[in-house]
Amino acid sequence: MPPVAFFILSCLLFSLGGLAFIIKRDLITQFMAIEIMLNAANLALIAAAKFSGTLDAQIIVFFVITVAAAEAAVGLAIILLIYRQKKNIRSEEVNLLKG
Amino acid sequence: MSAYFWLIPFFPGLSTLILVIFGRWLPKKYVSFQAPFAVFLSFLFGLSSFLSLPSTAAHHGEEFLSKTLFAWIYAGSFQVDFTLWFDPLTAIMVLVVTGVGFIIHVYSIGYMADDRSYTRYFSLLNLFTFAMLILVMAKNLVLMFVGWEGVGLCSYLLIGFWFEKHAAANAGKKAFIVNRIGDAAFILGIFFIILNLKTASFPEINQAIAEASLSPGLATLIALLLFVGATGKSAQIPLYVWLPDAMEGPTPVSALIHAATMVTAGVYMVTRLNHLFTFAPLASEVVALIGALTAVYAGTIALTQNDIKRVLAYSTISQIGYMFLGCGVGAYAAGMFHLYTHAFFKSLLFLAAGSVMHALSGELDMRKMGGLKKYLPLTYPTFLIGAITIAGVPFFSGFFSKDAILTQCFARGNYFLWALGLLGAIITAFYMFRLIFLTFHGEERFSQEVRHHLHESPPIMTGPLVVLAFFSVVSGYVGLPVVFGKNLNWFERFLEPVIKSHEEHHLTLNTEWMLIVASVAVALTGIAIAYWLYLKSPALPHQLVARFPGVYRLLVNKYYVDEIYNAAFVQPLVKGSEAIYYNFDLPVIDGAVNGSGRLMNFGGKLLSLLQSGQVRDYALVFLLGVAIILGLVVF
Amino acid sequence: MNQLASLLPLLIIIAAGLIILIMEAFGRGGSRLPHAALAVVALIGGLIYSFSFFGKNAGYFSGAYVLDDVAILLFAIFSLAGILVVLLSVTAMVEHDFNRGEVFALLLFAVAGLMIMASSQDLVVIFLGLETLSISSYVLAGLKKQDQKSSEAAIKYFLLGSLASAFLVLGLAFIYLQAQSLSLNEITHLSSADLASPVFLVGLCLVLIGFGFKVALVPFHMWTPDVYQGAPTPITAFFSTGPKAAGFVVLLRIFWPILRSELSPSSFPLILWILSALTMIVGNLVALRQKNVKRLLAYSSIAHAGYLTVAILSRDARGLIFYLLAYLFMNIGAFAILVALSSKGQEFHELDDFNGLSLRAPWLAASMSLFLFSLAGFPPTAGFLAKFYVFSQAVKQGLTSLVIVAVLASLVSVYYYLRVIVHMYMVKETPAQVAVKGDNPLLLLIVFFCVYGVLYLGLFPRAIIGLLQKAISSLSLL
Amino acid sequence: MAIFLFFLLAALSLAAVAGMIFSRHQAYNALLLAVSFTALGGIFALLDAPFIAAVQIIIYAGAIMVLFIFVIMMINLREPMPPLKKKWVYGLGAILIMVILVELFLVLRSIPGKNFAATAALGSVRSLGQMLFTRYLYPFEITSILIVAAIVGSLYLARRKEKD
Amino acid sequence: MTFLPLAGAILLIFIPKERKDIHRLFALFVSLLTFALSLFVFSAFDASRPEAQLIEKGMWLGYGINYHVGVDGLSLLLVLLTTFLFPVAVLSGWHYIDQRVKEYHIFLLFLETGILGVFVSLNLFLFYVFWEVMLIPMYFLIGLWGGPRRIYATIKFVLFTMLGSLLMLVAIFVLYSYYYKATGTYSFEIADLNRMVLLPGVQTWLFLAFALAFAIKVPMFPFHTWLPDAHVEAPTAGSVILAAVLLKMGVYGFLRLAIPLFPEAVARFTPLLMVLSLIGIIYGGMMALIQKDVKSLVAYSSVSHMGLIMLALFSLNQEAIQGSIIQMVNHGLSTGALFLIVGILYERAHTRLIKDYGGVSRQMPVLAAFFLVCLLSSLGLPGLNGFVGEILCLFGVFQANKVMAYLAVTTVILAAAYLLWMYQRVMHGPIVHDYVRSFRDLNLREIVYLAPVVVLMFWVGIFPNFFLRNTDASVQLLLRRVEEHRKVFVLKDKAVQPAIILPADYSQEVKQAASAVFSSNLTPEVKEAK
Repeated sequence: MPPVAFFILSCLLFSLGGLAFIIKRDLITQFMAIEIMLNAANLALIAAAKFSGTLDAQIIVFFVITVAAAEAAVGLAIILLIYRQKKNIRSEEVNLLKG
Repeated sequence: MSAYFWLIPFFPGLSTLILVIFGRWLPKKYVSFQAPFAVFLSFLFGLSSFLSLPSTAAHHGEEFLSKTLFAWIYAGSFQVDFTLWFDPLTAIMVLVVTGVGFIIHVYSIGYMADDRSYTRYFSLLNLFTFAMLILVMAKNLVLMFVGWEGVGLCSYLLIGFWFEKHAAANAGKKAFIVNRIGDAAFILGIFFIILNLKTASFPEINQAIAEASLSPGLATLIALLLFVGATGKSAQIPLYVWLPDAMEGPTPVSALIHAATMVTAGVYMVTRLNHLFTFAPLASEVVALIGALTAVYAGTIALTQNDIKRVLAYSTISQIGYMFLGCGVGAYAAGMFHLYTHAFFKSLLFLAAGSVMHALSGELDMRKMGGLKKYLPLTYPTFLIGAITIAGVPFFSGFFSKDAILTQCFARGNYFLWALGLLGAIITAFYMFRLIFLTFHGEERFSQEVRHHLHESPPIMTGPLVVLAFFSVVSGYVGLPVVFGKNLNWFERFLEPVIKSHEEHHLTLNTEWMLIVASVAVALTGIAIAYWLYLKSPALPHQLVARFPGVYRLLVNKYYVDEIYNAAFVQPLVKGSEAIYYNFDLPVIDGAVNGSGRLMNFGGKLLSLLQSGQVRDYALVFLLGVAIILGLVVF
Repeated sequence: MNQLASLLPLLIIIAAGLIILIMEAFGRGGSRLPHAALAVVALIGGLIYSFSFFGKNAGYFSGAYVLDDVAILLFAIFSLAGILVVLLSVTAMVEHDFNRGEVFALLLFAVAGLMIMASSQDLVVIFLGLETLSISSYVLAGLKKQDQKSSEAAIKYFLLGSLASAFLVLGLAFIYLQAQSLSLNEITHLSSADLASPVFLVGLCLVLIGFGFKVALVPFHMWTPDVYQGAPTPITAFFSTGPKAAGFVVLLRIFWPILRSELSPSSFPLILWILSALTMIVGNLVALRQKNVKRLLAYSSIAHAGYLTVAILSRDARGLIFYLLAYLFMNIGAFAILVALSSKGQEFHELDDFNGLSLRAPWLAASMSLFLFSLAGFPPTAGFLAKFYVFSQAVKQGLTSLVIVAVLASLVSVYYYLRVIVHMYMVKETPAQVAVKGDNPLLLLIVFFCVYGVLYLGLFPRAIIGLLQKAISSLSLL
Repeated sequence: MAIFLFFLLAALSLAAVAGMIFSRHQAYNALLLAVSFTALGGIFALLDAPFIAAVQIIIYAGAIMVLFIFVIMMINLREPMPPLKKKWVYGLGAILIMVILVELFLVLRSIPGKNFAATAALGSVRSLGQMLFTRYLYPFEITSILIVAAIVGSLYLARRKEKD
Repeated sequence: MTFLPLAGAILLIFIPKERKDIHRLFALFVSLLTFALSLFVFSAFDASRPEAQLIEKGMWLGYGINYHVGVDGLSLLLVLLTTFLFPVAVLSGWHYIDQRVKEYHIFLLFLETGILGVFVSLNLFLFYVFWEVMLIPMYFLIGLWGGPRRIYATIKFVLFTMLGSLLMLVAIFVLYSYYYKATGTYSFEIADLNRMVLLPGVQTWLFLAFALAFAIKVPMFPFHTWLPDAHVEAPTAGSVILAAVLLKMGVYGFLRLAIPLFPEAVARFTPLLMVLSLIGIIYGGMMALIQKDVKSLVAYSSVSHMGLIMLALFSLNQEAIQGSIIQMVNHGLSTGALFLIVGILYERAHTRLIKDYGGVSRQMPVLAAFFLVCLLSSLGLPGLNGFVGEILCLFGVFQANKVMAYLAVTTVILAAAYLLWMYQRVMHGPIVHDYVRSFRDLNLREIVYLAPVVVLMFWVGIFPNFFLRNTDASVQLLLRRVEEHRKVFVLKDKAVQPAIILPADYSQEVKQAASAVFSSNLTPEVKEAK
């Protein structure tokens, strides 16, 4: 396996995640898209670890997963909050603040 | 006393100060005393200084009375002191100014007696005297310019004395602005002199010219610039237009400022700088030509005017033209001589006219006068003397002075100018007597009401008339022409130290006689025509008007010069300024400023559209940024 | 033990946060003043303690924790911001429905995150600090649970912040790929070939984007106005000062060595140049249109990020830190005034609400004017000197064109700052019922303190400048 | 074998994400996401990161996605989304993503094509644990604050009624 | 002295705002005290020394930023003018300013500090700080107590001025960094920077930035639009200060900074600047002619007058520069006084439109007299102050460029035209509007503040040397400096260095220094020439 394949996959996933963020229209799926992007980045890190033969990157991934978990907790709480107020989670309807 | 000659201008100056500051609380009687008295003091000092002057040219080259009061403006090469001096030329002017001035002050006490701004009037009159004295006593051009502008200011204020009348306010403004045009040129002339001669002081200028440190071309330019200033002040073509309007001022003012003194400042200036003008023959010729043309031109306008003061005003313009003619041909003494005699007879005429107005409750239109001879027993003869003098009837002062100019003209070969002078003389004689006849003779054309109030003026006014009439008659005898004997022209000899000597132009006695006869004839002809037209057959003028309507209209409308100036200069300036203001200043310059602000605002508006409130749009912008930044790195 | 001692400032703050949580858990509600007092004491204590390390410039945990003088100064900025915001929150929390002890805990955690960011030479630690900060911030933005705007601010902040985090992590991966390490110490000692490799550059770009988001550089600024407007005002004050300072210090730590002229990859100065110029221009132009003062200040804070980027670009640590300090006082001061203009869950932050403020509350209006003048960069305020230092250094580094853009942009900013003053002083009072808390002593104290700071920094900053000068010499040691 | 596995897992994860883009139901989305994450975990394992792979599957695909599904169930939206008005946004987004992708690919060209360094058992739990508690002790401790903050925050936000 | 008004302002803050009269009296007292101090400065000033005197110096921020103040011949008169006019300004708003009296006086005193600071600063940084500081109180003065369009006017004023000064700030930075590169030390001291000779190309840009700032302030021709607006809307005291002192700061900037720092660039741009000034003279005059509003008329007349001052300044000769300094004082007095008078009229009629007046002289003879004197002073009547400056300016211009002088002389005519026309329409003619009949003549307070101005007008007009002599030495030094600076370029052939520093006493040593620095770059011809 050439290492570049992993990076290509990572970039593809990252881009798809970005695309999903743009296309999806509910907050929760948009958040999921971000999780995809984070995972893509994780993949790149793991590949880099393998590439360089060092472990540090794996530890970083460990931290990133922790962070992702924490973010998920907070993010979902915020989405719940929004749902309680609006009774939906449509991204477009979160637009009180603009201009 | 003559050591304190420099105090001369400060008497009226101090008086002005007192009147301006405390005038409100001063009783009228006191004012009536103080103002003329100050001028009288100046006169006394002037007289004593005059008497102490070296009486002949023997002292030629010696310093005259001179006093530097303080260093005035010192900046780099521009170094001017506040210096007054007293040389023969100044002496004559000082005596005329204070002498005539005093008489007119006295006259004013009567004339202005009922005016509510009595104090203001006298303070201005004093101020004028002060400024005029500075003008004539200044030892350098810059200080002279102070007086020059000062008298202009007083002229402005006094013309607009009755500022509630639009005409008066307008006339004052016009006088000042027109004068300013001349002054602008005058300033440039001064600059040229200082720049090239490193001095503004008259003796030094003369010396520098004697050393020929000025190229003739430059000298001509300077002389012409200064002369433009003179045309403004002395109401010559093309800047004479303010003087007729200036008659809106009180009549004594017209007499003092617009006849006797201020308007002749130009002549004084040219004479003062006669070295320069002599050095610039071309400029002198221009001076002479303008003088002669003005003499005739203004006379023609005077022919048809019906306003008594305007006739006199045009007559003044015309007479000053004569003075310039004299100066222009090099006969500075003659020019000054005419200035000196003119001061008496013209102020006499004005004061007498004032007396007439006084009698007729302010009426100015000659067509509403007539037959006043019997009502004004003192005014009439004095007026008549004035008219005779100005017309050039022999043995009156005007005759001597005018004849001196014409003779000199002839003697220096300027036959054309001489002819113009003669033409002017005939016109002068005509319109003066037209004035006399229309005013004092013939049928009475004034209304009943006016007749009711008709009265001779009080002695405080007629007194000055008599004095001036006396001087009008005798003042010519200080400068008798050669035909009456050699060395009788004391006036000319007195001025010799001041005036650059040049080769004598001797005419044979016969020629001189012939010239005298010619001018006498001319004067008498003019009078005769006036007599014929206005007393013998009063219908004739109307027929003449009917025959030459175009000419008449041209003359009555003063050649339309005011209108032309208005259309050529004033309106374009105002309209142009408005056009620039509304089409350039507001929309372009101001518009650029406001426009850039609006542009910013518009940019903000566009950018704030991006801020739609949609997370997706924010992400798009985010991605756009990423794309661009990565692109910068990758490519 | 030494390491532990050096961590004490951080530990004090975290411990205080935990204690507050315990107090909240077992407390019986009511006033949260004790919580606030504890927070303030902790912040002050941490600050004082950290200063005992001043001049030592020691690194611990192999560069993961670096208590150099710059870090200590930044601690000072964060602590001051924290203290002021805690006090501001005390004045506003009851009326605005976030009267909870967690607020202080979260604030303290956020401050801890800031400190972690500012005191590290390791990108991993910096990332974790950033996330600590971010997570606390998302919650803080949404503190007003009944307020849709607040929740909206939270979700927007959260979504876009996570997006930026993703880019940041990807960037870390790329950097790691090239450098095999995320320690700045090692990165800066890379060969120039490594530094110039596209992988590394892209990684760096992505990191720049991640932090650029936090400090609100255009075009990663879009969240800023919405979040600033929606978040509770004291929290906004915090957002606009603390994270901005930390973000810039991180950028400084990353780019200070990289932008050394002989090593500088050619495209980086250009990128920073463009970002800086865009940030200044966009921030100021859009601010022109704002009718809400809070939002206006948000845009103004974007613009200020642009000026600060100039300092990054000219490697001017002194100017940067001075600017951050000055910005702290003037911005928190301005937000304190905004806090004063809100009551009972309502915020009176429209421009028209400011009409005639100078008559209703002359002192507040005068202070607000001072803050605005300082933000606009008028002497003799701190804002002027800050701009002065930054711009003069930039010119010295040959960034004249950028400085010209900057001054023109700040000219635009003068317009909208003055507009607020116009409303306070020159427009007649509208009859609307705008309550002003002009008598809250705590608030007045905060305002006074900020006024003092703005003037002190503007007039007699010699001591501070000396301190800064000493501190930045530590940067070159590492 | 490894190549086959890689392509399988890569295709699976990409397909799952693509499916998520086109799917309309949030619960499906979450499930697809879990699939994708699991596949990624497999790839991690391929890359000598067994511990991370395990963490990925347990925490990410397991715990986090459960959280997601839990929230989705709570919300339980039935009504479909109204159609999007600004369709061009998709296009723009796609173009931008493409541009970024191309840029990233261009960068990846410079990665040498050689194989990975052959280090056995790179990601053993033991070595990871050792590093975590020595070199990365400080960041590890930081995560604890992070988690506390997240817990406190989500509790605060998600709690329905205030105590007072 | 500079900070006395500021101290006063700070004290004022603590006086309760209900005590309006105390505020007024106190502000008056402080400004008078400042004036007295400046008189002391005037008397202690040694006219024969060209350099700055009565220096105070202290460290401030370090890095060349010092507190360094003093007066020399260029600034002395302006300082005096400023301190003289502030009590007048305080008095002029005595009753008219009835709202926010306290703030008004605070800002006024604050403004005085700013302006004095600009004039006495010998450190560029300090100069800039004061330059900007002064905007704040002025902003409030116009914005709070101004007319209906005051907000537009005041913002325009501030933004416009800042546009220039911010670019100048950039130029200051550049200058500062050049100095650092040339010497390795930091300095903002104007004296130090003056010793630096920059390459012509560098000078050009820096000069343009400085010139823009100053030209806007002056204001020169295309940058003048803020002036009428600001003047029209400002309260009387604001207009007075604005016209009388603020505009002078621009000229002073040229004199103090732009010309000595960038003589080569000045030489290059002189034609352009002179043409702009000339346009300003005529343009301002023409615009003034047709204004309908008295204040904007006077404002445009300022444009015209300042044009003359600038024209003279760029003639760069002794007469012209001394003339422009004295003319600044004159313009300050006359225009300031005109605004005072307009203010007096406005207080009575609450209108500034010319057509709303007419025949006022009859009701207010004392005012008419004062008005007239000020007017005459403004149009340069000999015997009053305006003449002295005008004639020196014109003469200087005349020396430098005759054609310019010919055109500039038209100002004499135009000024008479627009001022007298305005005077006529306002003061003369019959009384058209009935309310004019109810006008009361000047009260004692108004006379008290107008009279000193008028006395000073006469004083300057009659004894100008009393003031002029103080400027002589400094102007000579300035011109010599410019000359010496430019000499360097004669010796210089495309030097590599962007800047060199001349030794302190370079007038003697300039040649050695220049040859030492540039010896390697000298072309053979130049060497021979030496």
